[in-house]
Amino acid sequence: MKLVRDFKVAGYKWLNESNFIIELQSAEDLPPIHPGNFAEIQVPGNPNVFLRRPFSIYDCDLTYNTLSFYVKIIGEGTATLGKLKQGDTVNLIFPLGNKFDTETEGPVLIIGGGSGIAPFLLLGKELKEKGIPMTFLVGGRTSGDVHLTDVFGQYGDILITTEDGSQGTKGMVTHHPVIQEESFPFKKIFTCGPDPMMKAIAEIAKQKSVECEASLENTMACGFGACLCCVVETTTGNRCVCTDGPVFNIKELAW
Amino acid sequence: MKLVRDFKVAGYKWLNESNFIIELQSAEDLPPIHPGNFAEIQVPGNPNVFLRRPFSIYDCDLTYNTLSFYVKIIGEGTATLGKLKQGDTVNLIFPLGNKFDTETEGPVLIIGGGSGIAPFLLLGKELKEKGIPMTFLVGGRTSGDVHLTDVFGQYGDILITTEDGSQGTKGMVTHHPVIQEESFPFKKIFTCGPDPMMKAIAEIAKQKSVECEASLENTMACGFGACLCCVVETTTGNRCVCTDGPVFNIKELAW
Amino acid sequence: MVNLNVNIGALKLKNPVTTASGTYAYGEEFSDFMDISKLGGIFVKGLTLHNREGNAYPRMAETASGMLNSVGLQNKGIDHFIAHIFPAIKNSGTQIIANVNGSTIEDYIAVSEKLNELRGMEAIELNISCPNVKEGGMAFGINPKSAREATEAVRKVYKKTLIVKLSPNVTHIDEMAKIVEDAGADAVSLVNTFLGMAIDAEARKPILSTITGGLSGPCIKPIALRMIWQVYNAIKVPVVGMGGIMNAKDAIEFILAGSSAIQVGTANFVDPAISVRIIEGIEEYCDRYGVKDVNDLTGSLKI
Amino acid sequence: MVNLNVNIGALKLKNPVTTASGTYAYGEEFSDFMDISKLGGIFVKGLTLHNREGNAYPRMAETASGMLNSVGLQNKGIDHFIAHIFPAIKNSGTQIIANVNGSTIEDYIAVSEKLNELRGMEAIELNISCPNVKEGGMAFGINPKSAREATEAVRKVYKKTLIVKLSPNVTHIDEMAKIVEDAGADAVSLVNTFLGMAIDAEARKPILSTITGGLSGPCIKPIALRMIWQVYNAIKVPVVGMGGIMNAKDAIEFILAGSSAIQVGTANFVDPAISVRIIEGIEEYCDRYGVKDVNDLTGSLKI
Ligand SMILES: Cc1cc2nc3c(=O)[nH]c(=O)nc-3n(C[C@H](O)[C@H](O)[C@H](O)COP(=O)(O)OP(=O)(O)OC[C@H]3O[C@@H](n4cnc5c(N)ncnc54)[C@H](O)[C@@H]3O)c2cc1C
Ligand SMILES: Cc1cc2nc3c(=O)[nH]c(=O)nc-3n(C[C@H](O)[C@H](O)[C@H](O)COP(=O)(O)OP(=O)(O)OC[C@H]3O[C@@H](n4cnc5c(N)ncnc54)[C@H](O)[C@@H]3O)c2cc1C
Ligand SMILES: Cc1cc2nc3c(=O)[nH]c(=O)nc-3n(C[C@H](O)[C@H](O)[C@H](O)COP(=O)(O)O)c2cc1C
Ligand SMILES: Cc1cc2nc3c(=O)[nH]c(=O)nc-3n(C[C@H](O)[C@H](O)[C@H](O)COP(=O)(O)O)c2cc1C
Ligand code: FES
Ligand code: FES
Repeated sequence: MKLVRDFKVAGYKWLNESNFIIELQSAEDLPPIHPGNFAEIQVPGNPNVFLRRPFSIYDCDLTYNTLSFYVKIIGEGTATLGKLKQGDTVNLIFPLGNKFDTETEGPVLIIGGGSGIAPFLLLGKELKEKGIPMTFLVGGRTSGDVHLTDVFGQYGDILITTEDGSQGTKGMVTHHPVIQEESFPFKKIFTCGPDPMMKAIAEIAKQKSVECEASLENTMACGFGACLCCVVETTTGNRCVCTDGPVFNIKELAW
Repeated sequence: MKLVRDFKVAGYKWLNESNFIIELQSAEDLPPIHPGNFAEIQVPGNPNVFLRRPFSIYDCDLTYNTLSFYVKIIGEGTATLGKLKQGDTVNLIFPLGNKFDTETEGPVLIIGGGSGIAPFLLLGKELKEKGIPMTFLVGGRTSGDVHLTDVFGQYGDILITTEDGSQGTKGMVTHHPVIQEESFPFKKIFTCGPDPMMKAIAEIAKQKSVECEASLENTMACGFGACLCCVVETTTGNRCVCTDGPVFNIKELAW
Repeated sequence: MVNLNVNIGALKLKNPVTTASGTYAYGEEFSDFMDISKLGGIFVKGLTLHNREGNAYPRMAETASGMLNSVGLQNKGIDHFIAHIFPAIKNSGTQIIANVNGSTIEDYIAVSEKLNELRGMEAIELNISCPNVKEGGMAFGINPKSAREATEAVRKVYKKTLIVKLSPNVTHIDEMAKIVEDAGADAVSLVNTFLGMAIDAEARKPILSTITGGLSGPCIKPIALRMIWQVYNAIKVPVVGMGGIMNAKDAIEFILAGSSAIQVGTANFVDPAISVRIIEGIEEYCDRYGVKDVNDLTGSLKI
Repeated sequence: MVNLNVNIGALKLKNPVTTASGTYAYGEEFSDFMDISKLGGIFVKGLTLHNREGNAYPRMAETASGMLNSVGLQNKGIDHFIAHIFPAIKNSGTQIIANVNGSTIEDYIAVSEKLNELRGMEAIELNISCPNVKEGGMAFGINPKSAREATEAVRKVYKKTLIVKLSPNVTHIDEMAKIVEDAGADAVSLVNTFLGMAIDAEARKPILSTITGGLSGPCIKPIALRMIWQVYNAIKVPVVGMGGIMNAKDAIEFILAGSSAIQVGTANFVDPAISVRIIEGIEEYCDRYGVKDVNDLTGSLKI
């Protein structure tokens, strides 16, 4: 059941000047939220933002009816979301999209680039509940792009790469020893981040014959299957990222 | 010298649920402000408001660099101006327009309808300084439309009409004895309010052969003579309310 | 009680509020958000003779008070629609109207023939105004001769209510309306999207894969209103108006300008339950002004 | 140092940023807000042969991300301009370009002849696209035959740079551009306003005294950009682009789409100092990307 509902801004946690977590609270109970789900947030009070903006659900608390979003400021909409005041009203359509498939044997590798780590907290929680061990591989341009390792550290190992070598291994996530080395103990990869990164990971997953799911981004007008703007090419033709995704098994993608 | 400048919201005074005074403060000194001048206020954070909104300058304080505006909520722009928070930034173009001509002998009658009283506080101050006695005649549909009589009472007598008779004389301002009676002690009339009201007053002023200035409203795109949208028909052709007005001697108007 | 029933040719709508083709998918996508049976009708996503994958990504760009799309009529083809989609939606309690597209006149005819046989669908909207396809589409709608030919050809094979959807990308929309009326249309609908373009200044590239796309949303409302007013004054058959309707006030404006029914498009993306609220708002407006029949409002602008 | 000089025919502009006719009056109205000598040029308020009072009030309606106007070319006539206005502004340190209007071809000729003699003015903009006059104006610009005739007639009498301002209210703007190029225009400018309409739902009346008016502002930007791109690819003479430019990023988009110079219009009302900031922003953009000459950006969109 998808809902359109007003939330109130409950608070912010700023990670640095361009990354923040915003917590929104609903007066009513929340429906079940699954790892991979996203919401379409209506950005209030900015004349230059007409359509809603899609964001992965970073965290949810069914006791207090809160949803949290990890937002990286890249334009007007995200900047405005960072400037609201506690108690301001924000309208959401949620929960949208499909979910990660956590039916897997043995350990998994979770690879996030930049704000691509957003959907992985809920994933981590579900995997932990199922007793599936996980390793997070987090990449950024520089150490300033690597956030929340303390939070994710509660669920599994944390491996880091930065392009400038300011933290962890120097290079892209795909250069990390965990991927480069012969031995690869993981049964499944989950990834979210820039397209080129996910494509490179998909390539590696194919070579290693390991299951891989990628959470895709796309420019969306609606977020719930009405406009057909958000397609990705799959082996069965163009499909909507907002309804058939955002999570796709890479075998389905025409990458 | 017209300026484009950021102000901060210093505070509100609400007169009732749809009328308020907003005080805006500038970090820099203000230029001279004359009775009748107005400002073009950019309404922040409302996607449905594209152009600035014109408002008479209700009050100004050159010590604290504040300008105040008396605003009646009638649509999106005025509603949004009523919802700002202290410290919010508001951009103004000011001072705009011409001014009332206070060169007059003897007592004056100042007639305001609804938010039409806005320009008359500064006028009252100037007249008082010059030692010219004044009487305010204020009209509204009902007593809820009559505001600030305490403030204006410091400058002269206050006469009131309401259409429903809930306060003062029942009827329109033009029905008030001060206008109806034979004896008319005033040398000049200043008026601001709905067009039909001002036209009726202009008619009376002509009959009584008394000077009369009216401050006109008009739909404005710019407020400073660039667009030619805000014309009024005068005896010398169409003229701009924003630059040739907003104050016109009724003799100039093709009413 | 206000009468909200309106007729578009022989098509009976329980109220003048319908949803625009391509913005409401096949209706079911909205059933979580609203009671779709309340709608006057649903114009479903554009149909073609054969399966179409649509255009490459990116297909969307946001603009000031609007958006560009270049979806390009992605759909699985008319046979799939008739076999699999229509049966699932035909009992949704509202009129379902197909939006018919083609690259050639033969395509239009073939699709319309099949829909003529389709029980439970009382009308089609002939889309001669899609700006997002290489062949056909808008090319038919901006040329008086081909607009006439397409309409006449479909009129011959389609016996139920034929609504022709006009392109706003023309000099004289009133003349185009007269031409399709003359060619047998039972009604016209307008406007389709305006051909527009968005550029990424940093990448120095067009944002859409197709360079240009169709502009919709409140940004186009003033032009759409003007066109509806012109067309209403030029023809006798009913006008179905759209273009940037975001709320009941907008819908009333379109009705006053001459629309017998209206379509809600891009607004569905911003607020997926807006169309029911527009119905309520129209009813409220009629109540407030003592209007007994919404049909009395159509074209009632005082000049 | 970036070269910002651009040439429009024989007209030399110190930078590509000019202000649009009817939105910048005669320039002086802005001197409190900005240094007008920094502008590439000022296209002054539309001129006619005789004094015109313009249309009745109301002349303006706000719309989503834009506005409608129906000013209707209020001005005191060409002789008054030459005798009283031009002398006061000709030394303002920027190019002053007249915007020439007429109800008949003879009007256009008469005004242009006078301006041909006017020392200190190097170019005119022939406005065959004003939607707010009963006779002439847009009627010339939406008809290929009369657009050609008007341009040819003025070309005969006007020897300096002739810029023809095109109406966007046409099916094929690229063809109109070719026609006026062929008829002797040294450049084209576009877009003028779109014919639109606004309605007061409560009063059930049009808001403008003229029922319809001209739509401008960011709402029209996507359509304007598309038209500029089409025209740039259709003709050889320079294109002066406008339509909803609000900031430097917008201006860059218009340049990338094919504009040699741009005009800032409605934005001047919202922020009267925006045009100088647009100049700075273009320079900054060029610096950032190592562009040595702004002319290299014109039409450089990567497809
Ligand atoms: C399913 C989904 C989940 C997402 N989850 C998150 C999340 O958890 N946290 C987060 O920070 N972001 C997330 N995003 C991305 C987020 O939606 C965009 O960053 C946001 O819409 C940008 O809005 P804006 O107004 O700030 O930027 P805009 O002004 O709209 O855009 C600025 C620039 O970024 C480009 N851009 C905008 N959106 C996208 C996009 N979706 N893909 C590629 N380029 C784009 C634009 O073309 C433009 O050049 C998600 C996107 C999707 C589709
Ligand atoms: C020189 C001048 C001085 C003014 N001073 C004051 C003042 O001191 N206090 C004050 O409260 N108001 C004043 N006004 C009026 C004020 O500008 C409008 O009320 C305001 O612009 C409305 O904005 P809005 O967005 O709330 O309403 P909108 O949504 O823009 O309009 C709501 C309705 O009101 C009508 N409307 C809007 N503006 C005007 C207008 N100017 N004249 C007639 N009808 C209009 C619209 O057509 C619409 O039907 C002044 C106007 C002018 C021109
Ligand atoms: C994403 C999208 C897809 C569309 N697809 C179609 C279509 O398949 N057939 C059609 O006739 N119109 C299509 N349209 C046009 C709309 O039906 C409508 O004419 C237009 O959007 C203007 O109305 P609006 O401003 O309310 O959206 C589409 C519009 C959008 C935004
Ligand atoms: C109030 C107003 C008056 C205008 N007057 C004229 C005019 O006299 N001559 C002309 O060629 N264009 C006129 N225009 C059109 C503008 O020059 C410009 O083409 C149009 O506004 C689009 O640009 P913009 O969206 O940046 O405003 C006028 C526009 C406005 C808003
Ligand atoms: S965003 Fe509209 S269908 Fe996916
Ligand atoms: S409002 Fe623009 S000239 Fe008066």
